[in-house]
Order: sequence, then C-alpha cells, then structure tokens
Amino acid sequence: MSPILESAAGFKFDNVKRNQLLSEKGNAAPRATKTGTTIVGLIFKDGIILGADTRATSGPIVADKNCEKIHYLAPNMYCCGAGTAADTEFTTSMASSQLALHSLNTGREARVATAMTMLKQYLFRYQGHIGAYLVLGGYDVTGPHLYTIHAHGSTDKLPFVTMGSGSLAAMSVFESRWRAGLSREEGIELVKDAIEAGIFNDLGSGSNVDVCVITRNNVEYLRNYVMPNERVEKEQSYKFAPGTTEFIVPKPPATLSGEEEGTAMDVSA
Amino acid sequence: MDPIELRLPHTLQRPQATSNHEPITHSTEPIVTGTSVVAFKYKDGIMMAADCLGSYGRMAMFRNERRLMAVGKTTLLGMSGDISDYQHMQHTLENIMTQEYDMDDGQRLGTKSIYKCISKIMYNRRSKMNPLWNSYVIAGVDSGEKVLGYVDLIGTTYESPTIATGYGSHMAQPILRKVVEGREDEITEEEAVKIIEDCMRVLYYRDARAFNKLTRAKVTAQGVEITEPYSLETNWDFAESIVGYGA
Amino acid sequence: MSIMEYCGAAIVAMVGKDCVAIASDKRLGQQQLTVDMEFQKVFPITERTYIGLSGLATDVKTLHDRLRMRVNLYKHREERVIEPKTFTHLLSHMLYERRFGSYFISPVVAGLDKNNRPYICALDTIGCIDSSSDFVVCGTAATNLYGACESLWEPDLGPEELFETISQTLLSSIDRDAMSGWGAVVHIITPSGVITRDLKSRMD
Amino acid sequence: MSSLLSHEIGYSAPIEVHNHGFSPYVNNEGTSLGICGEDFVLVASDTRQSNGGYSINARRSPKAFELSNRTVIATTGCAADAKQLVEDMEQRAQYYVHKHGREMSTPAMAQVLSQLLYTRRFFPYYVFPIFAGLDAKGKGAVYNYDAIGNIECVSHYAYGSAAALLQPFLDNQINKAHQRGADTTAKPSRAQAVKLAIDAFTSATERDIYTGDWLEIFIVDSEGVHKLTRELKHD
Amino acid sequence: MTSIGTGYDLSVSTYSPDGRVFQVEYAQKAVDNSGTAIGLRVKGGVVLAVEKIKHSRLLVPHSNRRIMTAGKYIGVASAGWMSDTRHLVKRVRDEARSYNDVYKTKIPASIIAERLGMYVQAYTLYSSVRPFGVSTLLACMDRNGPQLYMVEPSGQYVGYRGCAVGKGKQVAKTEIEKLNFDNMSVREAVKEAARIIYTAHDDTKDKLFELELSWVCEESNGLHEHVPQDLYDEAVQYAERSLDEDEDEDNEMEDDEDL
Amino acid sequence: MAPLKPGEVSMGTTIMAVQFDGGVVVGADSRTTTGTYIANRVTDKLTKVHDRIYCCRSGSAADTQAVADIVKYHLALYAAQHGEEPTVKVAASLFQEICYQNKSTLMAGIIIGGWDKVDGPSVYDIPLGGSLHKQPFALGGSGSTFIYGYCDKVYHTDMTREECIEFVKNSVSLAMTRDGSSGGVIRLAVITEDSVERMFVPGNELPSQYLG
Repeated sequence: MSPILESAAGFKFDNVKRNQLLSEKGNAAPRATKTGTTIVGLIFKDGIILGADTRATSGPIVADKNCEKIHYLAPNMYCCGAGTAADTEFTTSMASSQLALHSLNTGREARVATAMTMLKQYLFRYQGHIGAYLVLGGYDVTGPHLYTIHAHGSTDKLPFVTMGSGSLAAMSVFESRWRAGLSREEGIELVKDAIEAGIFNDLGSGSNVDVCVITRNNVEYLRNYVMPNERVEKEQSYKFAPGTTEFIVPKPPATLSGEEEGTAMDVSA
Repeated sequence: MDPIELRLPHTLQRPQATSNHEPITHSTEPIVTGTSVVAFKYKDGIMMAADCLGSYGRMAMFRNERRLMAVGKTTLLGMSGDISDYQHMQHTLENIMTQEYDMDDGQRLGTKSIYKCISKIMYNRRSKMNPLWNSYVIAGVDSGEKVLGYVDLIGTTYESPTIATGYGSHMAQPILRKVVEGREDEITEEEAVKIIEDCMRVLYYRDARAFNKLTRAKVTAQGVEITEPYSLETNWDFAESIVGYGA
Repeated sequence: MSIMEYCGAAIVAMVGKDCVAIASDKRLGQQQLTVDMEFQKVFPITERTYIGLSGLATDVKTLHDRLRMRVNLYKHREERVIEPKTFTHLLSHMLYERRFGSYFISPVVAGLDKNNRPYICALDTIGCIDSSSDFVVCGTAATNLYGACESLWEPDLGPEELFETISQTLLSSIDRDAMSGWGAVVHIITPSGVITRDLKSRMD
Repeated sequence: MSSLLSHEIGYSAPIEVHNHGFSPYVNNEGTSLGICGEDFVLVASDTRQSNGGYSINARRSPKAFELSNRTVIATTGCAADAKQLVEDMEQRAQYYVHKHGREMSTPAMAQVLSQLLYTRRFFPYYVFPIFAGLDAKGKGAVYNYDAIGNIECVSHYAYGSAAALLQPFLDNQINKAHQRGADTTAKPSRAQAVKLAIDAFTSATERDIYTGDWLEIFIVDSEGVHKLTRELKHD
Repeated sequence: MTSIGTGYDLSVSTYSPDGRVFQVEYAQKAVDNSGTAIGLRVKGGVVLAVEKIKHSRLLVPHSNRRIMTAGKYIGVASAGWMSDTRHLVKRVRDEARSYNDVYKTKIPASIIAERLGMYVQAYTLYSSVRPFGVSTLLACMDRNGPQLYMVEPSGQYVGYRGCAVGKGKQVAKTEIEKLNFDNMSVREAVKEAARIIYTAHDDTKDKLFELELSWVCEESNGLHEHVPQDLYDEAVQYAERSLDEDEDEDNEMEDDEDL
Repeated sequence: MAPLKPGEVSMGTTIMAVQFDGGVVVGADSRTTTGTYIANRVTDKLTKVHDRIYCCRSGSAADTQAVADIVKYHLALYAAQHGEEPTVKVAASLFQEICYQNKSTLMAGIIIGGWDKVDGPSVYDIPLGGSLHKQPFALGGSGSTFIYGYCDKVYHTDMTREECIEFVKNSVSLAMTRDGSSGGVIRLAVITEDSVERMFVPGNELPSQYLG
C-alpha cells in the first residue's frame, strides 16, 4: 500500500519484551491519557463546521481541563481527535507534515480525500492498536468534505458526524435538529449544542467548546467558543505566611563542586 | 406432639418450614429483551414511551410487545430488559394490588408506595444473586405531586424530572435534560408528545434494537392513558446522495 | 498493581509570578519496601529547565541519561540552550517512539523560557503533552496532589510564597500516599537562579 | 504487547456484552466528607449519581441524610446498598425511640451502624459511610467506617471518588501538620468549616469526573440540623 | 336437642348412635345466633347483604365488616363467629391467589367453593380441632355468569339463586322465595336485599344494626365492591319505606284482628 | 477469520446480488453498528470496484474497505496493462486471493456482481474463510439467515430485470425488519452492459409486510 506515511512511523520496539515480561509478572501496564471526548462535524451551506470539547482524562481524573482536540492538518483542513491522546496528536501531526510535503510536491492544495486515505491506510496498518478516532473536515477544489475515521481504518462520509464517548449525546442533537442547508450561525449553534450535550451528559467530556469553521477560502478557529464551566471564586485565600514550612538548604552535590578533597584521586607518584 | 397436618388435595399447599435449603445456582441472562423507555415530567403529569419490540438477541422476534402498563389507577410502569422477568413482575404486582383491594381499607397504593415496593423486590432479588434483569421507570401523580423514579436490576434507584433507560440514557437524556429540565411545570401535553416522539425517533435511528412501532402513555391526576401502537415519520432524504465511503 | 506504582513518587510543578517551582519526594521503593531515601527524581536539564521523572526507577535513570545526551547534542548542533517547550517536544517524541513498548515514566517539565515566561507541562507514558498554566503533577500521589493543588494554588505567587504553597501541597499529599515520602526537595526556578531546599517529612 | 494495548478502546460507545456475569455491585461514586468542630459537625456530599461508567443517572440524588435532629449520615459507593443501609438505620433509630421513649445517643447510633455493616460481613454493603453527630455533652463527633463495619472516630474525613483529592487539603487546613508554630489540635470554626467544605468540593469537581452537580452541606449543632445547598459544575 | 348430655357431643370425631355429629350441629347453632346474611343471584350479578348487629353505639361506623373481598372478584359474606370468618377469608384469598399463580386466570366459583368446602370439612374430622362456627356466602362472576355459593360448618357447599343464613333466615327465605330472579336487575336486587334484611331484623332483640351491601356485577367490572353510596341510600330508603308500609298493613291487620 | 476487535465497527448487514439475462442487481441495507449503536444509518455498502463490477461488503468495515480499495487498484492496473476491461471473474479472484491469504486477520464476507463481455452477467460469493462460489444469486451478512427460505421460494432462473429488482427489495426489506443489525434504507444497483443504475428505497417507504 501507499508508502506515504512510512517515514513517520519509526516506532522502536526495544522495550516490548521487557514490558511484556513485567506485565506477565502481574505488573499492570500504565494507562495513557485518553480524550473521553465529544467531537463532531457537520456540513453547512458554505462549508464545514467542526467542534470539540476540551477535557482530557486519565481514568476518572481530569488530566487537562482545556486541551485542544481540533488539530491542524493543512490550511484548508482540520481534524478532531478522540481516543488515546498521544495517538491522535501524533497521527494528525504526521499526516499534517505529509500533507505539507504532498502539496509542495504537487504544487496544489491537498484534497481532503487524500488526507482521509492517508489516515485510514495508516490506521488500518496498525489494526486498531493506534487508538485514534478522527473527524476530518475540509474544503478543497471539489467542495466541502466531512469524514469519520475509526481506529481500525474504516471511514464514513456523511453530512453530520460525531465521535468519542459523547458521540451518542451529540448525535441525539444532530438527529433531532440537523437539516440540509444550515446557515453559518445555525450551524455553529447546532455544533455548540451537540458538544454541550456531550459536555453535560457524558462524564468523559467537559469544560469548553472549541469550534472550527472551514469555508472556501477561510478557516475560523474559534478556540473556547463558549466556556460554560468556569470555576467559581474560592471562598478564601490559602496563601501561607512566609516561614511556615521548615526547610534546610542542602549542601551542593559533591560531584558538581569539583574539588571534593576526600575523594580526589591521588596523583602523586 | 407434632401438630396435625391438614393436607387437602388440589388446593393450596404451604411451603414446609423444614425444607432443605440447598444452594441454588441461577444462570441469569436476558433472553427476550425490550430496549429503551423514555419518560419525563410535564405540566399535567408524566409522559412515557417505549417501542413494541421484543428482541431475541439480534433478531427482532416479537413485534407486538407492550412494555408500558398501569399499576392501579394512577401509576404508570415502563420496562426495559428481559421480558420473562417483566411478566413475573407484572404477576407479582397483580398479587400485591389484589391484596390491597381485598384489604378494603379505603387506602389506595400511591405511586410512591408502588415505587418503593418494586425497588425492594429488585434489591431483594439482587441480594439473593438472582436478579430480575430489568430496568423500571415508575411514574404517577401521588397526592398532587408528580413522581418519576427509576430502579434497575441491582436495586439502584433515583428520581429525576427526566428518565430514560437503556439506549435512551445515552441518546434521549441529552435531549430531555436540555428541553425539559427546569420546565417540568410549563410543558404542555402537545409539546410533551412532540418531545417524546423526537426522542423515540432518534432512538429508532441509532439503536439497533429499536423498532418503529411504539406505545406512548401519560399519567395525570386523572389516571393513566396508554395509546395503541403507532409509527413515527422518519426522514432519509440525505441518504440518497451518499455514494461510497471515501473519495 | 500497576508497574507505575512499583517505586512510588510524588512530583509537582507550579507556576508563580515570573518563576516556577518543581518539587518531589525522595523515596525509592520496591513496592511496600523502602530501599532508598535520597533518590533523585528531579533533574536539571539546563540551568532554567528541570524535569521530574516518576515511574520505574530503571527507566528514570535510562531516560535521564538519554535525555542528557539528546540535550547535549542539541546544544552542539544548535549552539544554544534548549528551551523548555522545545525540550518537551523532544521528550514527547522520545516517548511516543516507544508507543508499543513504552518507558514506564510519566514526566513533569518546569522551566523559564528565554523571555522568563514560566513553562510547565506533564506528559503521559507515551508522550502526550498536557501543558498547563497553573500546576502539573505526576507519580503515585498524583490524585492527592491534584486535590491539594486545586485548592491551595493561587495565581501570581512570588518565589517565597510559591515555595510555601508547593511545599505544603507536597507534604500534605505524601502524608496520604504510602508509596511516596521520606523527605522532599523543592527547586524554585527564578530569573536570577534556582533556589533548592530540602524538606523534612514523615518517614513512614 | 497485547496486554499493554488491551485498554486502547478509545471509542466507548456501549458495546453489547454477551457474557452476562452478574455483579451485584455498581459504584455510583460521588464524594462525602465530614468535619468535626468543637460544638458542631459538618457533613457534605455532592448529589451526582453516575452509573459506574460515563453516564449521569441523576443530577440530584442525595447521598447524605438526616437520621435524627442531631445525627447525619453520608454515604458513597453503591447507591442501592446505601439506601438499604440508611433505611435500616432509620428503622433502628425509630424502634429505639418506641422502645425507650428517647432518641438513641450519637455514639450508640455510631455503634449500631457498625453492627449493621458487619451483619453483611460476607456479602458486604458496598457503602462507605461517614456518620456525624453531637454527643451527650454537645461536642461534635465524626465517625468513618469501612464497608464491613470497622469504625473510627476522626476529626475530619473524606470518602468517595474524590476522597484522595480532598483528604490532603483537609489535613493541611485542619491538622496543619507541617506548619511551623501552628496549633495542630485546634478545631475549625463553623464558618471556616463551611468554607473548607465548599472549596474542597469545587476543587474536587474540577478534577474528578464523578463529583459534581450540587453540594449539600449539613451542619449539626445544639439547635438541630441545618442544610445548605450550593450549585457545583455540571460537566 | 334431645341428645345433650349423652356423651356423644364431646368430640367432632364421634358420631352419635343416630348418625349425627353434634359438634357440627352446635357450630351451626353459632351461625344461627348471628345477624342475618343473604345473597341474591340475579341475571346480571350477585348481591350480598348483611345485617351487622352492633352491640354498642361506641363502635366506629363501617368497622368490623362482615362482607369482605377475596382476590378482588370474590365476595365473602358470613354469619357466625367473626374470628373464624377472618380465618376463612384468608384461606379464600390464599386459594384464589395460588390458583391465579398457577393458571393465571381467576378462580371459578365452583372451584373456590369446593376448596373452601373441603377445608371446612377437614375441621370436622379430627378430635383435636373445632369446626368453624361460620356459614360463608361466596359471590362472584365467572365464565358461567354470576355465582352464589354457601359453605356451611359441616363443609357442605351448595350453589343458590338466593340464600339466607343467621337469625332472620326464616323470614328472609320466605321473602327471597317471593322474588322473581329472572326479571330482576342487579340494582333492583340490591334494593330487595336491603328490604329483606330490614324485614328480617328483629327490633325487639337487637336494637342497633348496620346494613352492609355489596355486589359483583357488570357495573362493577366483575369486581366485588360495596354498592355505590347513592344506591345504598336509595336501597335503605326503599327498605324503610316498605317496612313502614308493612307495619301500617300489619297494624291495620292487627286492628282487624282486634275487631 | 478474525473476530471483531473491541470497538471495531461492523456491518451486521444484509447484502445480496441476483443475476438476470443481461445484467445483475445488487442490493444492501445501510446499517453500520458498533455493538448495538448504529454508527452510520445511511452507509453505502455497494462499492464500485470497476466500471461494471460492484462488490457488496459485510463484516468489518475497516477490513472490507481496505480489501475493496486494493482490488479497485488492481483492477485499474489490470485494465491499463491489458488494454481491456477485467472480467467479473478476475475481480472475484482478486477478492478471493486477498480474503483467503489473510483469512486469519480479516473479517470480510463479500459478494461480487457485475457484467463483462466474456461471461455477461455474473455473481460471485466469497464468505468468511475465502472460498469462492459462482451463484445465480447470492445472499450475505447477518440478515441473510432470515431470508434464505423466502429467497429459495421466490427465486426462479428466468427472472426479468424488474422481477429481480422487486425480489431484492422485498428480500432485503424482510431481512431488515427481522435482523437488528440490518436496517435503514435499501440501496440497489442494476449493472448492465450499458449502464449502472443506482436506486434507493428510503427507510419509510419499504415494501409493505406483516410487522406484528
């Protein structure tokens, strides 16, 4: 298959055996940061609108309250990622660099379908082990395009899509309110509501709404388009008076001083 | 001296006090199942809906199941999960209602009491490790107060202005929470019907165990009304233009 | 038991006003057994960038060594000191490279960039960057630290105030984590230099 | 390698499970805390009930309850068990009143709770209760339990999904263990306790996905039980 | 009773030489001392009526009912010992329930009568037990239409179109026999039942009584329930009026006799 | 064949193809599921692999898409190299080769239908495992088990184009209403020498049938 992404996939496997052994001995593998996530996209009158929440979780704990899940791919293309955070981050950034090279090589703006094919072939090759679930949207010479790409490498082409743990909540909004030919304002409102449905109903999604509007020659990245979950003021300040904590200033480590007498090598004859 | 034992043929035999209690192993798993129930409070009472499908695994086996029922005059019950367990519950409730009727004490079992009753049945069965594989939604107007509660196979209970079981908890709750929460006393019956049909339509679109034939019910201070099965309008317009999965 | 909990660690970094702080405990454990109480988990990368490595001790050493090499190479190639953000991306790629056989390390980076702007971030074991403008944590006491930081941290703390807040946060958190403790060390990175202080804590 | 990657499911649409092993427990999470003052006690819980996964069952499903006009119980864990346990406690308290013509004392009730938990030693209530009240002299007392009835009287305690987040903060503000010159035995004032409870919960809501929606604070003093409600974040 | 004191009445398991079981007959006696209870089975349903004699004005109205319901559909009216009645009603309820548990249909009248009859009869077999001092009227609607049975202390159970038991049973029976069951609506039957109870009531012996009226019919959806209040009032009025008329007639007759 | 991996998207699916004199009718439902969630309710499971050759996909969405893409590439290559259109048999053989050689990792059940100059209309079925079967009509996917009986009863060898269309519509519709993993709309394509005509039956206009 297309070798287009091969250079990017320089994985090293030197720790694999050791890690396997450790896990056989009952030491569970660590869990990576996941984006529980609600990500969505829709086609409106003049292009594509993408949306995402901004919560990243590690188990039940929020690891990042305001992360970015709408990734840049090319000037005319953005991609929302759900699943394992590192995978979406690296997969999209690799695709992004490949697309940049591709358009330099061809002298043309990359097509959305090219990006989609690139990503699906890359993910298929890893048989789902790279946990990236993507919503890809862009506008090229052939018009607006919107795809979902699952980690196993399957794609769907649809006028409205959702992904991630909040996808059902978001889809309920789309399925009850989406129609063809939405205006820009209606589209943004619908995307916002879909993401908010995820934020407020799915515990894996939370914090703010990011929106990205892609039209023929323009991209508007509305970072933190709405922030419905700002923290309230604390009841009181918890500053400590200077001197509260007892400490000692350590001696500088011996190796850095260079002139440690006792351990100096005896160079006398 | 042993008490005299009066044994009559063909009639009620009481369980013997000294029967051997052997451990019973229950292999419970749902077989014929119903999917979501959706319910929420509106101005006059509570609106509820469920489709008419009894699935046998993946197969749409029974397409005429009623999953909403009235318990007494003012309580509405919706069920998702295993239908055999539901029928058992129906019978148990019938016995309880008969017992109450026979009592003839001028009292009527209100929704709250029935809710408690079902909750305890569910919790006790789970504590015997022999659960009734169901989620129930109980609704009614009890002494002027709208009651809408949930109980599942573990005995988990909660009350909320909007409740949806099964897939509904993922796909109907977001709609309901947005539209209904805080407006429980404003929504008219017409609007309520529209909301619940929107939810059921979304579920039909996205739940592979849902069916486009449903019953809808309302319970108000006047009592319970359950509709005959009917179907919803659906929209597939945008599908025709979609060709392929990629370029 | 997760391999990440084998050795125990509590590392936290906080942003202050024109300064950052990074602090860690000193315990090295073999599960419940404490084997060292002077184990270094926070390392200087440059004079103004520090890294805290929590996780499996062998990987702490290995990764630190490799990082030193990579940072030195960078210095030789580029003839400039690596910025904390650049360093983070270097680290992130090193971790993701081993996506399918990872180091059991979750690092925290803290530093001041060339404009003296504070930079802190945490990474997961496969290199996903979580940058933050208040505080980041890692180690077995991460949850404890999150809770304490959320309540105790405030914006715009000066170096001394930051020292108090990070110290109190760390000490309170390791008291409720069996896998970390046995003394702690705090580094406050300011434009004028790094203040390093040792803290006394419970030894149990 | 396969085990390393076994958690990489990422996409968490509900998946039909065909192997139905029945587990009688579900962790409905949420957080509770108790703070003991000189002449009062404070108990606080959030009201979110989640389903053990990523869904919210109900935004307003209280898990702290008044047992009498001088005792309060807060629960976390399995909501079904918690409900049963609280009802049992209410029944015991009620029965005691009928039998003895007065309310059970706080330490006695604390003991009863321990016993109730132990009755299910081999099929435990999956509940972690915090029980708080005023003793005969009007002094506050906070008790915490494990699921099978081990009882401990403490100055403050947190249970639930955000327990690890709250506990160090409370330790720091109440015990003041590592603060030079601080009075480590002083109990917080009532106003201070309320502030701590609110800040503890707003902080926990920031980082713990299972805690949120509403906060209920019960304060028990010589006049009885007072209840405050605060809105938390709903995401 | 001529045989009193002959020693054959000590045990229910002993016959007298002339083939009688005195304990059962004594139990019947207990029934005969009770307030009158009647049942009327007409085309559209069954009506039960009871003359509940009150021994004190201090009793709460409508308390200690002598007409009870079993399994929603079965009316049970009794004459005799109330404590025994309650036991038997419980039995009827349990039987109705157990039948329904198995067959998921309501128990037919003939079956419930049989089961109750056998149960009562069993208490006539053992020296250690006492027969029930109760006659029970069972009213219900089943697949075969309205049904009325009476179970006596002996365990004998018989179906009736109309029956009466208790103190006033002779008067009541006479009145019942006059009725035209085939052309009577249930509502009419209610009124007649009230009238019969009033007629059978002997003011000289028991001053205070309360009329209980219930029915099972189409109007009640086959359920056994107390008759609606308006019908009850109407029936009482009707009964009182006809009693007055009778009295007038009687008085006139008496006058005549005097003459 | 490989079982579905956790979280993998699958097409429960009802697919079929029927050949008539002069062409082939292929048809499919439009439901794609993850577990019981319908990830896509308007999927197009009829994939064009060459001008007059279509495949109907069932099984793992990722696997069948990848296989179809590869075959499509090879058929284009074949056409360029040979200077003539590939036959349906060639296409089917390519599918078989991939499915058979990778049977331990793939989860794909594919039906190939098309028209070519050599053999005219033909239908091939490649079930899981990678065997190849030439059939006058073929059924596939989870929904097919519900309609084999119906199809055997209704099908006869000399069906006209219109009869075939009706046959496919009715069969797929019957499967969709009994199989939870099939549903949505019916997509059809009639492949003849002159054209490929795509048709579409929306989910609310399915042929009438008993639904009790």
